[in-house]
Amino acid sequence: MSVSDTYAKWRYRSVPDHLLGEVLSKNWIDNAIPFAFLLIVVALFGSLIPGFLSPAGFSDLARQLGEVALISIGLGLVMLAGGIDLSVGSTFAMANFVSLALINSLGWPVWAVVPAVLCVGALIGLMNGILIGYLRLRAFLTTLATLIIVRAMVDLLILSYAREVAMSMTMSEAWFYLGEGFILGIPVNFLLLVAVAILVHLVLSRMRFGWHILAVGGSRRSAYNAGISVRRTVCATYVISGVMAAMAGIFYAARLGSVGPDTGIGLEVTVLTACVLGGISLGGGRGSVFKAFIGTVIVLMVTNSLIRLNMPSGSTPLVLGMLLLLAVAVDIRWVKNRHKLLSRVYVSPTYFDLPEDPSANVDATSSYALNDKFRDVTAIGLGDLDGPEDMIFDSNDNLYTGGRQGDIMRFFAPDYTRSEVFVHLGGFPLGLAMDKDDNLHACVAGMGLYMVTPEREIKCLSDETNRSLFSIIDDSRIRMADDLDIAADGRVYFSEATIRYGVSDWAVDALEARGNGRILAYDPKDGSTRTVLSGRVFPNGICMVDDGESLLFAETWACRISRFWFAGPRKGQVEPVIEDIPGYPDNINRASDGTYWVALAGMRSPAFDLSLKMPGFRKRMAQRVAMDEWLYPNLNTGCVLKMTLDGTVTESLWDLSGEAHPQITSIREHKGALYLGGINNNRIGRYELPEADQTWTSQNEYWGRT
Amino acid sequence: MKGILKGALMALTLAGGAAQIAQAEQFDDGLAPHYYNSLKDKKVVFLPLAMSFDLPQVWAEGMQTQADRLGYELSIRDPNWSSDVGAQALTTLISEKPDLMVVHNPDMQVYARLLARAQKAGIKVIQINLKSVATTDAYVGVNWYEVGEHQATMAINACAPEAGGSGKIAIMQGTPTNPNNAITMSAIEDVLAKHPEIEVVSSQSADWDATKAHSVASTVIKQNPDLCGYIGLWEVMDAGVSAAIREADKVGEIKLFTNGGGQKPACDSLANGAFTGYVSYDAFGQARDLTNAIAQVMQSDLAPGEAPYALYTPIRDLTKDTMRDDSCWTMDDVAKAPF
Amino acid sequence: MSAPLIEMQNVSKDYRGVFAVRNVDFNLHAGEIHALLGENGAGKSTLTKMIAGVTRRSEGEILLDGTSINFATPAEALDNGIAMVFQETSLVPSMTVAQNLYLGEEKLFNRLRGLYIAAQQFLSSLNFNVDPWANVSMLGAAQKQLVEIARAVRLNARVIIFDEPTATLTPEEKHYFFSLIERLRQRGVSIVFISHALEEALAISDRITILRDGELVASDTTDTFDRDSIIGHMVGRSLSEELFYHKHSEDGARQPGKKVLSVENLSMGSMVRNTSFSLYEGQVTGLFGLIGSGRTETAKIISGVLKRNFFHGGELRYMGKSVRYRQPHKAVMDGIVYVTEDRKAEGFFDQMSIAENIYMGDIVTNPPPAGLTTAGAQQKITEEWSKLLQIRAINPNAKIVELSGGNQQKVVIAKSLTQKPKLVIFDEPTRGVDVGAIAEIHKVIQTLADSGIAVLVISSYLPEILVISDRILVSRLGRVVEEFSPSDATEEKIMYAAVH
Amino acid sequence: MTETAARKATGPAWPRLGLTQETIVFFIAIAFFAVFAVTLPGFLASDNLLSLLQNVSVLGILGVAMGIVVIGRGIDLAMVATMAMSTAWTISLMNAGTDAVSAVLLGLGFAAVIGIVMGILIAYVEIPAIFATLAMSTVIYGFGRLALVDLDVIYVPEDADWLRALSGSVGGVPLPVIWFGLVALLAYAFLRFTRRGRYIYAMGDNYEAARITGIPARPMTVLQYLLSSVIAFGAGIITASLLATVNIRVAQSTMVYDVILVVVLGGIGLSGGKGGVRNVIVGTVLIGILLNGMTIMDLSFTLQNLVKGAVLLVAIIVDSFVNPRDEQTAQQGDI
Repeated sequence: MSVSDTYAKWRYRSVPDHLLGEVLSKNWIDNAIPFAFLLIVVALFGSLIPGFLSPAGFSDLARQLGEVALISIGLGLVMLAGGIDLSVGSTFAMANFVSLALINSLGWPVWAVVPAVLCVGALIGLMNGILIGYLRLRAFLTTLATLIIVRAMVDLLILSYAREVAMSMTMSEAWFYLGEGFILGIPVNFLLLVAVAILVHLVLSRMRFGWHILAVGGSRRSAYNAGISVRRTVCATYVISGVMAAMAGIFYAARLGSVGPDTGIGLEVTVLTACVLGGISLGGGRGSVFKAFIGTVIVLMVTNSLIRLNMPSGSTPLVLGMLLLLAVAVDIRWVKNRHKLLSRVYVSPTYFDLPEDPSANVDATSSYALNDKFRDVTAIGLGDLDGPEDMIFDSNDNLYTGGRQGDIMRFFAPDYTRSEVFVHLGGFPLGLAMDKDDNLHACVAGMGLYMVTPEREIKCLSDETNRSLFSIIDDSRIRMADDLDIAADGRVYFSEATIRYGVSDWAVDALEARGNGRILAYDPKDGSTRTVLSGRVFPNGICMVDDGESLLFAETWACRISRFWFAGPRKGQVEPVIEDIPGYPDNINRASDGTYWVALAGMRSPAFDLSLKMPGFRKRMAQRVAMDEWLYPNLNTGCVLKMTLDGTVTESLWDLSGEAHPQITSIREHKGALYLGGINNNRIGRYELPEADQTWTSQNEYWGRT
Repeated sequence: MKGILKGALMALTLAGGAAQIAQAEQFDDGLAPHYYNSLKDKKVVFLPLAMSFDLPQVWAEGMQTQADRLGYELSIRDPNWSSDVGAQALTTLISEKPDLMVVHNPDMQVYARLLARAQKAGIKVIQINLKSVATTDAYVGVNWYEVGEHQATMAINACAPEAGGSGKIAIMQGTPTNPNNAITMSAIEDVLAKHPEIEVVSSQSADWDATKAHSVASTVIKQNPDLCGYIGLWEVMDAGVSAAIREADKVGEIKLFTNGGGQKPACDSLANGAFTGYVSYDAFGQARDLTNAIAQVMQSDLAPGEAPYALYTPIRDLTKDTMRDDSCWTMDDVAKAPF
Repeated sequence: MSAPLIEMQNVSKDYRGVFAVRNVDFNLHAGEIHALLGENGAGKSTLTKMIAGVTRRSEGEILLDGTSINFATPAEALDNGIAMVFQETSLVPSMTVAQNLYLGEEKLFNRLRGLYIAAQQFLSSLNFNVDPWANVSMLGAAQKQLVEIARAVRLNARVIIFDEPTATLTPEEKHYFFSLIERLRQRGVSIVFISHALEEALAISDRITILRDGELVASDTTDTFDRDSIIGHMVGRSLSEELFYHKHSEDGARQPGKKVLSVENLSMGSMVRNTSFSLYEGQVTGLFGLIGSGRTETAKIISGVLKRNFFHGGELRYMGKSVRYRQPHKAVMDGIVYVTEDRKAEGFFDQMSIAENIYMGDIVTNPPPAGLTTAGAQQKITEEWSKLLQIRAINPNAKIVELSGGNQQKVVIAKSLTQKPKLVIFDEPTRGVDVGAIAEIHKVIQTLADSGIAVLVISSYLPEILVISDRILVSRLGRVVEEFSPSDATEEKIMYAAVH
Repeated sequence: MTETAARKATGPAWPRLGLTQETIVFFIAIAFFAVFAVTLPGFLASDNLLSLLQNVSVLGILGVAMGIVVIGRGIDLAMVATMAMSTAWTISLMNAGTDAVSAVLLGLGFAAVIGIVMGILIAYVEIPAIFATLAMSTVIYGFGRLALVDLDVIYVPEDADWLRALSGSVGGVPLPVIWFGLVALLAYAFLRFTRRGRYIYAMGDNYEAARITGIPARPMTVLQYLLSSVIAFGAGIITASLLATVNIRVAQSTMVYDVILVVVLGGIGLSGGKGGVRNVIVGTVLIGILLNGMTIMDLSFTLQNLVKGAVLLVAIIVDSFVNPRDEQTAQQGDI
């Protein structure tokens, strides 16, 4: 092995390149930029200010966050729905004044003050909401007007009542608790903030109302056409924003007890800065609670820290402004390029060293010697079929096969000239199997594992497996169920070729040569599905071994067939059976003489084999060359092998001319004939096996029928 | 130079105890070591409204001089006019535990609770120029009510019909909700109530902004051709009023009475007739009061807030006639003065 | 036939006195595929939008199962089993496919994983290859259309209205789509199918209704129509000449002149990949490709609207020298103009008059003396080009938005041609243009080529490409993959190259 | 196809005789004027009317600058900060003994640099104008506070007579009004008669179309912000001359909202491409009449704010009824 090979091997084994693409395809990655900013800010000030990360420092920040972040979340919601609320600062001031007036001058109890003030906030929000949502005024100008109006009202109130409010002081313990209390050392209002944040997050990500907000912000017209009440949704966001600002105002009032005239002045700019720094886009649709929160933390940290550093007063706005510019500039680049970057890095080839191709130097006596046995293969359903990847027989010898259109076709015995659409499943049925009661099981690409009873009743057996803990891709879904076989105890073992690609682009998986596939087991007893073996290279054909505790499976791009024990003393072990197949093994099925048929979907080529050792080359190819010019494994001409359980290949059958049956992805021996399927074919091939047992059927043997 | 001496003298008489100590620094007279030790290596924090105007700059300059002399560490937290930021800075300070805080209140309540908390946490607190409802170790600054009284009296004296005026005056307020504005106004109203012959034709507010003051004043002046006097509540804002008077070509005819910290431009304005009367609360003198209060509070072994006291700044009415060369100070004077 | 499911009686819709639909009787039976045809602006969309609750009728009656309806919102229509798939895709780009699929129908609280898996099941069962986890903004036009279709199907509506559903689909996707609506019909769903592609309508519909200028001109079973009669009804006269303007040299294509532009290995993200081709003077080069095949992006890179990759972005040689335009300004000054496919979004200035629009093009390349604009120059240049392009407007100072699609397109073309270009790129020049104006626009294109200008015409309409090009390029997956001369190009060959 | 048919087909026609916001505001202004003239003694006095104009002339000048930017579909929230800091620097340089010409040139240069930086951020870095200018306004203030001036209020030096002369009067007309008129006239000519003026309309109307038409959109964007910053500097100098002081706290005040108010009230839509200098004048005059009338009525500053907010609200509500925005055509992100 050359040095560069060793390096490539080491490099691609140790660095999980594929994670980058997977992370980038996640929606939460949008939070990465603001989060990085936060880390930078914390690191910077943490090193500059002693005691910055102390509990006391945290508690001070948390107390303030419990006010400002509430408003940020409110404004964030408004921005998500495509609006803007400049009036939050005034609402905040109004709430502050009203709370103090109620509790100090009028002596209301706390439990009455809080809802009353929230109502005031809601009312101001409602005013905005009606004007902007229902009368469809422009948000910027309208809330600018309410900012001025509400501020003027606050000033008038202060002018008339400030003295009264200031002179009397409440002694309510509950009130002070709101402003100064702790639970487990954490400020009360911060806990409330966390609760609100979680609630709003849940609403946004999972609940109807949250989706409506996202939809209205993302595209007003689409939301309207989808039957969403745009006006109500827009209005509601302003009401929420008003309530949030009022809530913050209550905490502020409880903390400081001041009706000062400059309360909340310029707050809208602070909060807007926070939201934008967090990455909530103006104009709607993009953003999250987390972003609003992070943005607020950054703004407050910067403001407080610069003051603590005895910086002259110009520095805070200077730094905040620069930070805002930087954040927006980075965010714009990010939004523009994330998609591009994703498309560049998602395909992430790795190093794979295939054993030498045994057919490269064969002589006529080798079991891989070319022959033309398939020249006389006859065609079934020529032209009616579109992609019969696999076929299966029921106990009445009728033949079933799938097709690209999502139909399961039934060809009637004995001559298979008559056919009907058995059922329409949708998707692309790939692997088929029959249980002992003639229930047809099908692996459907994109959909999972399905069962069709003889009465044509369709049942979805499995479309979800267990989510593994450390996978970035949500691997609970089943995208590419490929082939299956049914164990004696009724459990269905099926392969999922790859979790990284879907029906339309599964071939790209070949470029990666990574173990992206897995084997799943469906247990009919409790209807559950578990992943039993993962990290395999495009696992494809599955075939039970007679011992009842193991199965054979083919890994297509790895050109090998392995045996997996799912029960018994060797449970969980995998042992290779053949590792140097000259082509790409697809389905495996039993033969009448106790051996196994293996379909090779295509033959290896030296060029592609070599490229597997050059991941960098494949990566560059995927990035720069048009998709249809990529180097793929050859999947045009293949053959059928016969092998024994110990891995000896005894025979191979070829179609040299490529006319009778161009591509073979599956084989099925049934009553002395070999049936051939192909994923790109428009027919099923039938090849007579004169020396085979003319009554043998796989099902009968397997299920012990005669 | 005389001004400085006079200011210093005033401060000395007000804080008699401190004056004695200052003279006796060479030997242990029973107080000197205590005096020096009580301030050496202490942490003093100044929380102004903002550092960008004359008053805090003078005070800070004074404190810095004193800090250099006595070896305490002075740091300044500048919230730049935001009471929210100021409150937050104060909160942070409470957990940082300096020895003394000098706080310039934006209004009477916003810091009140925090100041009480700070004292409870063992931090001594001096408030300056506006006292909050919470009482702390010391208050140094103006009695705004007095300022209002002086201004109103000056205006009445100039504009009353018996003095030959039309009896019509206008008032230019800052932010009406601002407490020093409110207190000053109530003083003015109280005084004017006793003088029914004076008519207030306009009492507008301009948010401490000279531009707004200018446009309001120019309208008022055009509306009231026989206006006699204008009372303004802050010299900076009143630059707008004086510009309006100048534009209307009524300099001297309309008399402008304002207040401020007594920096040089005020005297210039008096000299060129832009201001007719000026109530000065002498920020320079306040700086001396403040530094003395610091020394005094720090020497006290009592718990914070146990023996509060106040040093109300003596105020001075200046006019073109009563003004002398040393009536106003410059930053240079402050920098050169001992504290 | 049974009683119609939906019956529109004498329905009209006007916008401030201007009728979009006038006195139309239209009915839809259960389980039929009903094609609705007409020129742009004939009122097809308005008519169906009244059924779907997007707009309200001004006059007349709409009966659903014999009871009068007047839906105020799409939500109400959906409740009554009427769903509409919109032409202007009505998905929320910032949300995922699954969220869009369930939008408006979502539960109060949604379990995300179950929802996404259900979405995947559903999409796969229709053979639509769309990842439910993907954000809609990342999808191509065809995939968006598929999601829209899936959404309408998912609602289990009794009536589904498809507004130009196939415009962006590949042949394979169309195939799946047609088998889907066939299955829907078998389930008894009624389908209204608005289309531009007459052949499609003829092939799959049971009945055809044709609108013209907001009025119904014909409605009958499909077998009573043929292509010519449909066109006759659509334009209101039997076309004495062909729909398209032919090159006058019937004997063959124009020969290439000097090479104006050569494109080598141009790449931009995943949209354009290593594409190479050349353009010549005095020739119309047709560029055919399905939507999403990177043809518009290629054109925009040439004209500086988009930027190619910084590294490995390939090479552009214009008039023999290598160029890299970062902004269209430079390209326009060099004589490359791009006539957009989306004239509303990037073609004209909708608050300006016709004259101002045209003059705007002129002042860019021919700065007026001292930089001062004059009304006289504006009038002169407008008159000149209005005559040349037969822009029909009452008054050149009318707002451009008052014009029909064809005249708007002519204004956009005039604006570009005032700039004295050497290379003109027309992107879908006749999209949304009235049938009558198509030939006129084609004529302009030919005249340009005759005068020695290099012309590139992008179109996804095969007959158009075949009839106007001297040379045909086909693009697929971001690359020009094939070149044909018009004499040996056929629709089948071109389509094959564009797909496989 | 005839043109009528075409129009029918394209649906709703442009409102031809409809009231525009400009006319609505104009009528509101007239109404206020009439009411004040009748009810307020002295309101109609030519002295008062001139002072009315003078009081809003700086606002008007800023409005013209903002108008130019808004027509080009931008917004300049940093305008007031630019005005305050560049003027403050000029004045403090003069206080420090720099000669007047270089002080003014430095201040002007500072304003120009700000404008160019904003233009670059918006045009080249592609930061949305509202963010870029919002952030720039705090950056300018912070930078100025940190590096250029350390006092909120800077007094114009005693000997700067030329500066004071800028706000004198000519033939009874206050100079600021004439400056406003001059700026408005120049802006009008620029927008109306020059190629670049048309570019600004085109860019505001349809930015993509403008780019594709070959308009040098990026340099033009820079030009817009350059213009607005330079005009803002001029407005600042006039203010300084009027008041003999510069107050930099105005940079953090809500004054920029007032400027937007004037522009939008006059009917220049924030979505760009619409309106002109006339709209700014109408908006400015309305605000002027209101402020003047209320001052005469001796309404408090707070109450005046309330009325101002209410009038703005009424104006946009009335506009929304007269020119309804279709839910369907309401632009995304059109805030």
